[in-house]
Amino acid sequence: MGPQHPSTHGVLRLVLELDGETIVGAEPTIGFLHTGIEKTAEQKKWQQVIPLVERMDYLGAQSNSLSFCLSAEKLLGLEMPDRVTYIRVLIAELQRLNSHLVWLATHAMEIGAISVMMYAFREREQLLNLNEMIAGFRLFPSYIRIGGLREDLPRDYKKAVKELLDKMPAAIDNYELMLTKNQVWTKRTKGVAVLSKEMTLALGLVGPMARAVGINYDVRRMWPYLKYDTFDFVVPTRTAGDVFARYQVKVEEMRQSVRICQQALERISPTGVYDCGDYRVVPPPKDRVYTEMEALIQHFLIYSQGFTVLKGEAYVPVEGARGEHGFYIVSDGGNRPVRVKSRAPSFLACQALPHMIKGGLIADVIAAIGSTDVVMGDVDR
Amino acid sequence: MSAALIAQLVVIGFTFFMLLNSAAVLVLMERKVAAFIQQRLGPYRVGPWGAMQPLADIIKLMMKEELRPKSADTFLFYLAPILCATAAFAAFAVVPFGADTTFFGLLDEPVKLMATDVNVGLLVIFAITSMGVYGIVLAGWASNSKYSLLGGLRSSAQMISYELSYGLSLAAVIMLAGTLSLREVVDAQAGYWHLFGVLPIPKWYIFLQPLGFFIFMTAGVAETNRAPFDFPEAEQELVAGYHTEYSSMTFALFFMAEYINMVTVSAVSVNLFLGGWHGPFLPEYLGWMWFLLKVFALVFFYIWMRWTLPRYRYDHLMEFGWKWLLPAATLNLLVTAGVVIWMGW
Amino acid sequence: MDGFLPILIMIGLGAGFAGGSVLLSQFLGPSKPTPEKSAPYECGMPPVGDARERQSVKFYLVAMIFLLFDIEVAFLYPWAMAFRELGAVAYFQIVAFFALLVTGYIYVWRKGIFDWSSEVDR
Amino acid sequence: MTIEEPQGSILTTSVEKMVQWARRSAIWPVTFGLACCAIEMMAMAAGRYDVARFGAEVFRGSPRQSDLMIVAGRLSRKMAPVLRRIYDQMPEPKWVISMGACASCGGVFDNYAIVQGVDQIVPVDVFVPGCPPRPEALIYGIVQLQRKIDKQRMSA
Amino acid sequence: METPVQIPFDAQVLDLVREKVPADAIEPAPAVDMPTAYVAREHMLAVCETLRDHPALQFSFLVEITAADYHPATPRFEVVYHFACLGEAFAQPAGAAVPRRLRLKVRVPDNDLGEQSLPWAHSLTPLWPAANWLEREVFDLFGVAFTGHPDLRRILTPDDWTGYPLRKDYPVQVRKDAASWSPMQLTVEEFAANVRATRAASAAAARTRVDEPVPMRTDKD
Amino acid sequence: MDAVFFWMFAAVMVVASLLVVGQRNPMYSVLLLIVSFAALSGLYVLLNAPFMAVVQIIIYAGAIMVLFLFVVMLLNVRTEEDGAETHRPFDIGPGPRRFGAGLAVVLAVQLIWALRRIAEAPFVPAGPDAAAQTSVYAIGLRLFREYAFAFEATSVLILVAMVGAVILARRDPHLPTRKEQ
Amino acid sequence: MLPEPTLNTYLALSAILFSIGTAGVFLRRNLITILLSVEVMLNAVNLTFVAVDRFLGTVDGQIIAFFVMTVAAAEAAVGLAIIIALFRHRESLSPDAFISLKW
Repeated sequence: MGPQHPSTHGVLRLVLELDGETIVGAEPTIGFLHTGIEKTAEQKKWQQVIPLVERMDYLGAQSNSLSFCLSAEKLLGLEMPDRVTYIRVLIAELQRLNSHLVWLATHAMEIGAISVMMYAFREREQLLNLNEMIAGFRLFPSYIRIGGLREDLPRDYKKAVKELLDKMPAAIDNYELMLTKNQVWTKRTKGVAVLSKEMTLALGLVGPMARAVGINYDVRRMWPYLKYDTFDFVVPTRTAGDVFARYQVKVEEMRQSVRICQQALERISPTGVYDCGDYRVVPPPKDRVYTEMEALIQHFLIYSQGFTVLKGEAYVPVEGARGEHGFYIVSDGGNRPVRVKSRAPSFLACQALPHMIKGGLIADVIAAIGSTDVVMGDVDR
Repeated sequence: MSAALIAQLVVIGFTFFMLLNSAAVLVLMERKVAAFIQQRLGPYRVGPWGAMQPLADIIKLMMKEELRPKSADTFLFYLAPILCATAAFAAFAVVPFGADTTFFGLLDEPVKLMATDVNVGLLVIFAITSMGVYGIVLAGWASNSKYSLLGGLRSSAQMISYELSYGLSLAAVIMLAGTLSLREVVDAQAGYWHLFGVLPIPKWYIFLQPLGFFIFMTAGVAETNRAPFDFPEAEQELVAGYHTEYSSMTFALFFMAEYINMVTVSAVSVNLFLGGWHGPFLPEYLGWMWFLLKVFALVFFYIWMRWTLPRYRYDHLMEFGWKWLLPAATLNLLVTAGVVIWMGW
Repeated sequence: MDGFLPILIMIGLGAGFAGGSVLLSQFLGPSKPTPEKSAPYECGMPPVGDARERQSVKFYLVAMIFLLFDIEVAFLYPWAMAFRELGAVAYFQIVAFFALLVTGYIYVWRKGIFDWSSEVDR
Repeated sequence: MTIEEPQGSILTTSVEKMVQWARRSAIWPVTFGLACCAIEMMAMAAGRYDVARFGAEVFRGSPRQSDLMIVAGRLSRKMAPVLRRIYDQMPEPKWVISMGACASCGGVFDNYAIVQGVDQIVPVDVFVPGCPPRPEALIYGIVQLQRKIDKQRMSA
Repeated sequence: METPVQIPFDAQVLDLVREKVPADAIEPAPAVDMPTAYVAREHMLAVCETLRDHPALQFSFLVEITAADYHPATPRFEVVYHFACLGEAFAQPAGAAVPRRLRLKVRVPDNDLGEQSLPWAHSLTPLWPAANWLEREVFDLFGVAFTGHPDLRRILTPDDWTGYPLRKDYPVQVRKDAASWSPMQLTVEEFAANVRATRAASAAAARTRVDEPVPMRTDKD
Repeated sequence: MDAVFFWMFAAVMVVASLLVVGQRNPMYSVLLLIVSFAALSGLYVLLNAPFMAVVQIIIYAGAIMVLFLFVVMLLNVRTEEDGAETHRPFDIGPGPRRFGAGLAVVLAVQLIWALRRIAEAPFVPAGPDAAAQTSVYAIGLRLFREYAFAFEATSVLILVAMVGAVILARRDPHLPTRKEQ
Repeated sequence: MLPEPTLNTYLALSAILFSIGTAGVFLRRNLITILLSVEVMLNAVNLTFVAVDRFLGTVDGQIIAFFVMTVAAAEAAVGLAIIIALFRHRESLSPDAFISLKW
């Protein structure tokens, strides 16, 4: 059987060996979106890398920049004030919501429920509106920076978020109404593309994929960053390990994200700092730039040469929408990274595809690909 | 040429052009209803309310380059869509769409509002539908492409699987009506039952044959390859199924055939189960309005289903057809027969 | 049988329209064939091998069962027309007829012909 | 189609007008999403932007049935031949919209892996800038394409 | 901004690993984020096996394999491995270990087997199937060959690509002809052969159930 | 009017049947046979047997031929066996076959000759019993009364065919096919 | 004007068709075509039945033709199954390939 549709889920190509309609072998071919971001990042100054990494996993853009910033801040030894941390939590969870919505939309569309896609995109548009509020950019706001945030939250932002969050549970119920108990949907997803617990971890699959087989691993719980240990949320798990379990886990995660967002929203004080205040990394406030020579020079240096990062290496994982996501970065003490490497959950999910679909039908391939939620930008980088 | 003959020819021509138009109307309706369901606007730029959209589509397709893969079988490649479209048109020939009319006294003898009334009308529909399979099989075969071939085989296997239930649910209605002519089936549904002596219920067979109606509609959806049984066209798995290699007008013919088949199935089920042109408030000679209304209601239901339900997986689809629908249709038939014999309906 | 003439006319109209529009489109549309255009579509990959590989025998089995049941359906129509007159005897005739067919149906079911995803029969 | 004969000219121009109108009113894109821009392309089809208004919502899986290729996202060197082949398999008349900075000129990715501008591979009719462009921008691009089609003469 | 605290290597891990390999095979190298150590190239497989299977360690999650190129320096490359133990979430039947993370690095010199040879390291694919693609990626982008890898081919770049893009001496932009690409990364016959081999191997494994030692090859193939 | 249609259908039928036998591509053979059946169905209509006409289409053209078509597609036999016959579709091969073909011609000649000998027998014009003849109702009555036993026997035939075909067509999992040997 | 068809015309047509079918069975070396030829013969016979039926004004001929169709269907089902089974073993459709009773 020839190559699969390169335009189904990004530009993945699967060479399938079929026996009748059953798949006996599969060989994914990737790299059709290889962008060389890691190479390009080595040429950029630290802060300039952020827009690049956001374009890797283009559905979870801000979890990319978050994990990159966390790694860099680890190297720099920066501690964030609480307000920054909570805003980051809010942003990260909204991003997860966003990513899961797109996943639900495409997954449902590929199985044929086109209207679910339209509904999911409706809510997503509001999330993108929030992005626009903070940065004027729909997909890649580059709002999270090394050393804090780009600027303070805009006025009415919290109100807008709150409005959306109030709407979300009902919207999620609505999707579930169309899918969860739908005979057609359950038939197509239950018992499909099952992976065992051992195989899942051996293949390096974590995140929703692992939680769907009962591996109760969530970076937010096990190695809390951004003070996630102070938040009240549940890590949903299932044990079936099939497409339906992944669907359930992700839908439940959406609900939990809403909860976390609500808590974060309460904790964010109306006014306050939005960076760590270390002027070697963040530019000094404008009024000081205008009045003080040192501040002006510092401002100039940061924007012309960039800042330097201490020699060393760091890898700080975060829980992205698709699983553990992190950046391994190496610095030689200069103003540009020596090596930026993203741990891409999609890459490993892609690798696991043949194991999942072997013995299934061609139609299951689509359900399997959809459930892994691979983002080709993340796979090929 | 007698006036009756001319009237007959006029009716035939009218049927043909109405079918053509209904395909266009349905294309627009599908897009508008889809937009409505998905909280969009749908086409509105092309003509008033987007009304010219189908026309634009068809002219565009007509003016497009016709591609044919080099390895394809030329003759069969072009034959397949023509076969599909022809079968779609022909099936409507025995479907009545209104009561006999004299065109407001224009004619001496009333003319039947159908292309022809043969005494095996229902079987003709069944026969012509079964010929539609060839268009699809040949399209798949002639294209000589993997997607098309598998898509064609699957579509045809699906169609023949559901054809049985289709035929069996037809038989149940035949038993009740005691005729094979659709016009007589409709006439058998005139009038009312009076529940508790007062509440009038139209004598439609849907009330006697709810299961039969369900089976017929389901099989009809599968026959027309519509969602949720549109596996053969599932873009994600097989690109576009048997018509992957078709472009321009040949593709449009497949498209058109699908919509006309939809109309046919709806019209037949209206005639069989929903009392055809019979309905309250309107005089008999305006019965075609009821007919149109009912057909459009069913078509709307089709479209509604397509944009709401996910797609069946192929094996589920086959299993559903063989393991559920066929036994259900058989049982329905036997029970109906028993009731008719022993309870004397 | 004049009743069938309109069906023939309808077939003629349909075929004429379909054939005519295909011809017209051939005539009207531009035509710039290239080798790429006339290759089968494989999602942007060069095609590999001949498409007409052998297909699953399941399709045959389904068509075969369809054929045999189709005969049953065909027998049903005369029966459905006449069974009021024929009465209970005919009912039991058809039940006996069905019973044998159902035996075959159960056999085929047990053999897994309807289980499209099963591993056997390829 | 010459202008000398007035009658023929009127006929041909009105036919031509009609064809142009039909072509621009029914632009069916081929589903060809590459990267981030593909997500915005999907958003364009979804409720808020609803490209269906222009009759261009029929995304076809097969290039044989489509008129427009929206190159949505960065084009890697590995993908380039695939893109070219799909373009080649589309029937005439066909158009290409290059969506986003990466497709148009390589964008921020001026490196070894990315083709610096999809116009090196296929002829592009409309470039839509942005990284990624907003759906409105893409719809504007489609409207521009419609204008372009209006001006195109029918090939005799 | 203070200098970040360097995290020392875990003593327990160190002791347990040193039971299996010579003491000088593992050399702690403090880092800011997690315990880090250099491991001698020859002993990497043995170390990893201990890490994965020892009941007190249970580093059953291979997080990441990557490499870094420190061009003028020698040894030029470092292959970096991240491991994690998930504690209760994924424990051996006997009981769970403490959840923790670990980074191991292997120094890989360039051209140590002659002028044209690739730098090499041992493949972890026999231990973690996840390593398969990760190592292919490192091979593709850095040209580090992994001995014992079942299927070492390019993965991200086209099959006929020359050079290893993420090496420091590789230019960021190369003007290349976009069409320089062959249709399939492997032929149909090769693919079928692969599938057959996998099937035969799994059938053989099912028959014998003998854990054969992982074949170690010192020279690259 | 009927005569025109008769000769038209008859011509189509004969030509299509000839081509069925003469075609090298089994795909076309099958399709031509469908054409032939359609013409036959037309003849049935002319013969006042509309029920037979539709059943001819439903069973013969719509089901049996689908089966043939599927088999042709499944086995993927594009043209006849390689070798001599690709050049000579009517290979008058070894003795018995040649003899058989000769007999077929003799049969045709003989039958037509015999038919010429008996008197012309024009059809009685459609009389009062013609309506009964065309009605499915009449067929049903007679089928389930006089032919009741034959009808029941048919079901046995169908059952046997079903079981037999399933047994034959299913691949015996224990036997390797030639390809794998 | 074309001559009105009589019973004899139908019978002659049937004879011609039957001969075509017979010739096909003997001449062709493709099992599928041979089966198709058999179908042609069966249909020729059916035509006879229906024509005589029309001549006699009864429905018995139609019923017999109906039974013939049933037999033809059963024959096609089993015959094609045999062809599939044979093809699996010999990769050939020529009857000459199957000369031994056992393989």
